[in-house]
Amino acid sequence: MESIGELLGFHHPDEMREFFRKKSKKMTSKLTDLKQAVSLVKEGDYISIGGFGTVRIPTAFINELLRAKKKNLIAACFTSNVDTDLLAAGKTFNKADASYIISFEALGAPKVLKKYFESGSIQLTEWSNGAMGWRYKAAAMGLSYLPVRSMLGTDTQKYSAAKEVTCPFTGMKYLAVPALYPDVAVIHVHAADIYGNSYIRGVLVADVDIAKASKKVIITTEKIVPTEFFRDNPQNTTIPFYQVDAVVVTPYGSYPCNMPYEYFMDVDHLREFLKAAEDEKTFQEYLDKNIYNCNDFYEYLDNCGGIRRLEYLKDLESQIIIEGGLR
Amino acid sequence: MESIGELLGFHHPDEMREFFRKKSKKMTSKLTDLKQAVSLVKEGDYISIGGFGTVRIPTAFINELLRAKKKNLIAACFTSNVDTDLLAAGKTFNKADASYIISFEALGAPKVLKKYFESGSIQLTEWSNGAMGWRYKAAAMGLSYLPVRSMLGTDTQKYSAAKEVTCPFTGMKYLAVPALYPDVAVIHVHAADIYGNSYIRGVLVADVDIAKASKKVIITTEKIVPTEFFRDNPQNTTIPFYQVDAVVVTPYGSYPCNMPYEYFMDVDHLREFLKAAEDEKTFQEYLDKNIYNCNDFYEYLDNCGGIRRLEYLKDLESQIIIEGGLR
Amino acid sequence: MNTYNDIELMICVASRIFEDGASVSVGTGIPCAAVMLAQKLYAPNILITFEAGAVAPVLPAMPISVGDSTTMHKALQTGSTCDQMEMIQRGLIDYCFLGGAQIDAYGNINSTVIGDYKKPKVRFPGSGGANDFASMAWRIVMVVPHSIRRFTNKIDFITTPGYLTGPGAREQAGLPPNTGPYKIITNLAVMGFDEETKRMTLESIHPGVSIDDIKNNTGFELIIKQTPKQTEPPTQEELRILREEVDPFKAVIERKAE
Amino acid sequence: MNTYNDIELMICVASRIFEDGASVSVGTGIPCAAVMLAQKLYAPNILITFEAGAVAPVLPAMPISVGDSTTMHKALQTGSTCDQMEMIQRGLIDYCFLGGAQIDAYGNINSTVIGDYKKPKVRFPGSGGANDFASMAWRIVMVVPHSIRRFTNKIDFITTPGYLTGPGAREQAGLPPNTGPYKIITNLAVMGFDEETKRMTLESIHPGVSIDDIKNNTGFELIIKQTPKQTEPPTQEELRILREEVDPFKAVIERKAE
Repeated sequence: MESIGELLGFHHPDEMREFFRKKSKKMTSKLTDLKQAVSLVKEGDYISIGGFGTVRIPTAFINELLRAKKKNLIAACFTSNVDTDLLAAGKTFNKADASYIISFEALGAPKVLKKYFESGSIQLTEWSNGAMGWRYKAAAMGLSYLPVRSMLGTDTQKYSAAKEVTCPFTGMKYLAVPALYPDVAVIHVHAADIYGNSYIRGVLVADVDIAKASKKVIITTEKIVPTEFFRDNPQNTTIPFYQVDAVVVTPYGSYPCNMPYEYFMDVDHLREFLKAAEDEKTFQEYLDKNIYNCNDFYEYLDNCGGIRRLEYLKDLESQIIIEGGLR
Repeated sequence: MESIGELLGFHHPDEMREFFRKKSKKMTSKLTDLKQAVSLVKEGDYISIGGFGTVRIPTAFINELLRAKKKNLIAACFTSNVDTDLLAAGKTFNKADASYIISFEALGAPKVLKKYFESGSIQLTEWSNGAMGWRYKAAAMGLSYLPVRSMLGTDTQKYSAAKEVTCPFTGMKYLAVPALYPDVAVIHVHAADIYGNSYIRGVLVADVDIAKASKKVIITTEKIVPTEFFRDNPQNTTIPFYQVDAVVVTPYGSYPCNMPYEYFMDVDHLREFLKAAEDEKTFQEYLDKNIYNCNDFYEYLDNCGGIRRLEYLKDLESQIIIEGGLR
Repeated sequence: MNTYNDIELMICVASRIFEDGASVSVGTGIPCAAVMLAQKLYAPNILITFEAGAVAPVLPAMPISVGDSTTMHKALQTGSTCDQMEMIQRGLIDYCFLGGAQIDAYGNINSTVIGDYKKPKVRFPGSGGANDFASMAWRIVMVVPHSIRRFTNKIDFITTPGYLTGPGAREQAGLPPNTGPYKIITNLAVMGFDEETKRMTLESIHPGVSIDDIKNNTGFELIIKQTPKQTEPPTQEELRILREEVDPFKAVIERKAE
Repeated sequence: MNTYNDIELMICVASRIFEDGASVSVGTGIPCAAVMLAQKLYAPNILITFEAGAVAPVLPAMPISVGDSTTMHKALQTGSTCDQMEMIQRGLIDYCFLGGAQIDAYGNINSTVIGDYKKPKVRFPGSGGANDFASMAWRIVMVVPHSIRRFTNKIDFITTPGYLTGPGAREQAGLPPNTGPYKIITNLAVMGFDEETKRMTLESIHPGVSIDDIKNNTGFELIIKQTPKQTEPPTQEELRILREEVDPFKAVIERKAE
């Protein structure tokens, strides 16, 4: 089967080798603020967001990106709910690799954005979650493709940009998924040092590979820790400093999403988002109130109930992950 | 370039899928002793040993394997020093994949074993360390091969069993390294529970992939810990229970090698091994004294200075990894 | 006699298909409830995995996302999506659980678009992990409400492979052998697949449902080899554990089956 | 005038080639001593990696194995061999450091066998990580004693690629462009490679060594474009730090150069 989707985010490994050769491996401070970090995203860039669905999404960064009115990006819509939907709400991208879009999983789907995707104004290339994970992994390994056994025989294959290959040892047919080398990745983490060494607790999704694959890596972090946190236990280093370009401290930076071991998602607020997204007008009001008319992320947090609400979500998280049940 | 080495340890992924489908995923106790664990190794089996060089080698297991007079195995000689050399000393294998053999790195090489490898009585297929690591990784991913950019254009390629392939996206030439699915793997770990959940601290070498790739996995462990050690912090699970067939408690089970964070290698004893290996007679005496005439591993440890020596090696390890220098 | 709604019925029936020691890739909602119920009643050693990376958690509550903190509670691993997909590719996962907007007689699933791909009438989320699961897990189980709109002769987009065009088609496409759709559980019946033709067959009818009800809600010809069995209705114990222990907050069982 | 032995000379000269911020894959022995010396004197931001998995350690002593505990002291990562090899494959490693039993004019290295492969006169360890390093790192540095036995016109086995058969050969074999042998440091001289022919060239001669000494110890024709420079001898500071801080137990610097 020939695929007809546009190949996005692909580079020749030799071109990427030259890029990574020049990228500094010095351990220098990368501390900056959200505005500066957002300015690293350029017109036409392929952008990848870490996390999964409603979990560990760098919301603070994405809100700032919307305020900066970034346009014409190419997005990876991979296992994505809140990140994709916010990026779509800001009409920041017009092409995307899509493996999962629009829906907030068990909570429902924002109708306005569903309509936006149905309008044909975003050009999509289809993939499965596994294929997207493997595309990052191919890049992380320094390869141009990986052979996999998924997507074969389906329209998902047809509307992708994958190609069939044959195993030289067995004659088996494989699908070759092309490497995905994003221009910029944004990953929210539990802790980082000023050099970019970063710690993620809980599921990793594709973030280790995304950080290896991307030209620029922006880390938003719940807190800054000393480098000794990593040197005393190297297993804490989920992402090493030499891959990182910017470190931004964003406490509660994934709200209203779930930051595992820190705070649970704000289900009520996500439902408010979904309800607002039932029509264009209320959705625009939601966006104005929570993003465009806010000077920064703290204003949004205050809108949503401030410290009282955040402490409630922290308590909820304790109940789930420590006590193992809701009180 | 066509390669002329024999392809060892390869299976069709579909055959392995059927095998892994039938392997039990129940959380049942796998606790056993060295004799029982050694009996899992069958005539003609392809055997892989975890660790690296003189580091985290499951010596207690290998010594027992020698006492059991196992023969006609196929061995993975990958980044291997003490493990390969002990297996060779027992003449346990007659075919091997070789990426690094004989030498104890900075300490020298056992002459008798060098002669044994020069005699032509072991049939080798050549690889690089990277290629062997990727062969395990291919199997761990459920694939029959991985494309890589190493070994190309050399006699290492010629005497391997790799094949050249072309990237369907770029036209680049790659070397396809075939999956390596061992019949049995033996990995020494810092801690395990009775179900086989295992924790390795420090460098992982290829052990995570070896455990995924192998039909049977034997874990030897410094100690048993409760399952809560893993459930309270899933990042401690280096190897999960459903890959493991046997768990054997072998305190100091890597002596005279280095168990990171526990005890340093016994350089004097390794030098004694090298000195004994200068001729056949003294080497046979060394093997008789330390392996064949020992009833178990504790007798070997006693030969080497017992608890006093082990405490010295633990202190040495503290100096290196905690104090960061020798007193 | 017990009373129960369609969702409860589907969950209870689905919970019975797992042998003890089976491994399963789970999504949120009905699949998760069914697996939790199975673990408590029929398959205490069931190995639960989530595509965001969690393996073998002790689930304290129904997850909202397959990556949320509930999936990590007392888990034995919290790895990556590729780790999970490769576990499936290696052949370690017995069952996966899927939904979908359209299903055809070969068990092919559409969760991408209704209408033309480039300018669709309705856009759905797309594959997510479904295509991977259905390509590489041994057995595909679907749990979906039964309607003529959903059970259709020609689906608009094959997001996720069933038996594709019939016998041998999966193997020819390059998918691993001996895999494919296994059971479809709806609010009306349990369906399986015919060995020879790979088309959907009726296996058992839920209490109070007639064959005509099923035919009227199925847009293709369903193979009916003999008088189908009647589905064993939810037992009192299943319902009690489902309501009290699996979903005490009624997050799933009081949702409407769309 | 400072006195020093051949090993100290090679280490001091090798330590000078790294720019600050360079990344390097290191083996045990001389390479490690050179990199430790460089870090203390010339390149404080050098990024040190080991193929067993350790990245950026604060080395407390000379490692005996590239996987031993010294390589993990205050390291920032302790991962896998594939992690390290893929870091090199992605193009992140500037320098690798190799030895070898035989080297030819194109910098190809033999560390596998002398004589016939099937029944060799001498068997060496084989590639280890050397082939991977030399295939994919940007620059290959070799530090080896100089002898006519080692610097030979035709090596018995190409374990590890130099420029293979000359210009364009690496690219034709499929190796990444702009990679290859960079410097060879011996107890007699520093050699480089000619841009055009990819053959070994003489760059500088160590103090007290004549061109004839070098010719007599080299089994192929070395390109000598002009009167070669004299190597700057080890400085007092280099020797002091090497002896007192890098290798205080004389693990490397009092070994004989074989």
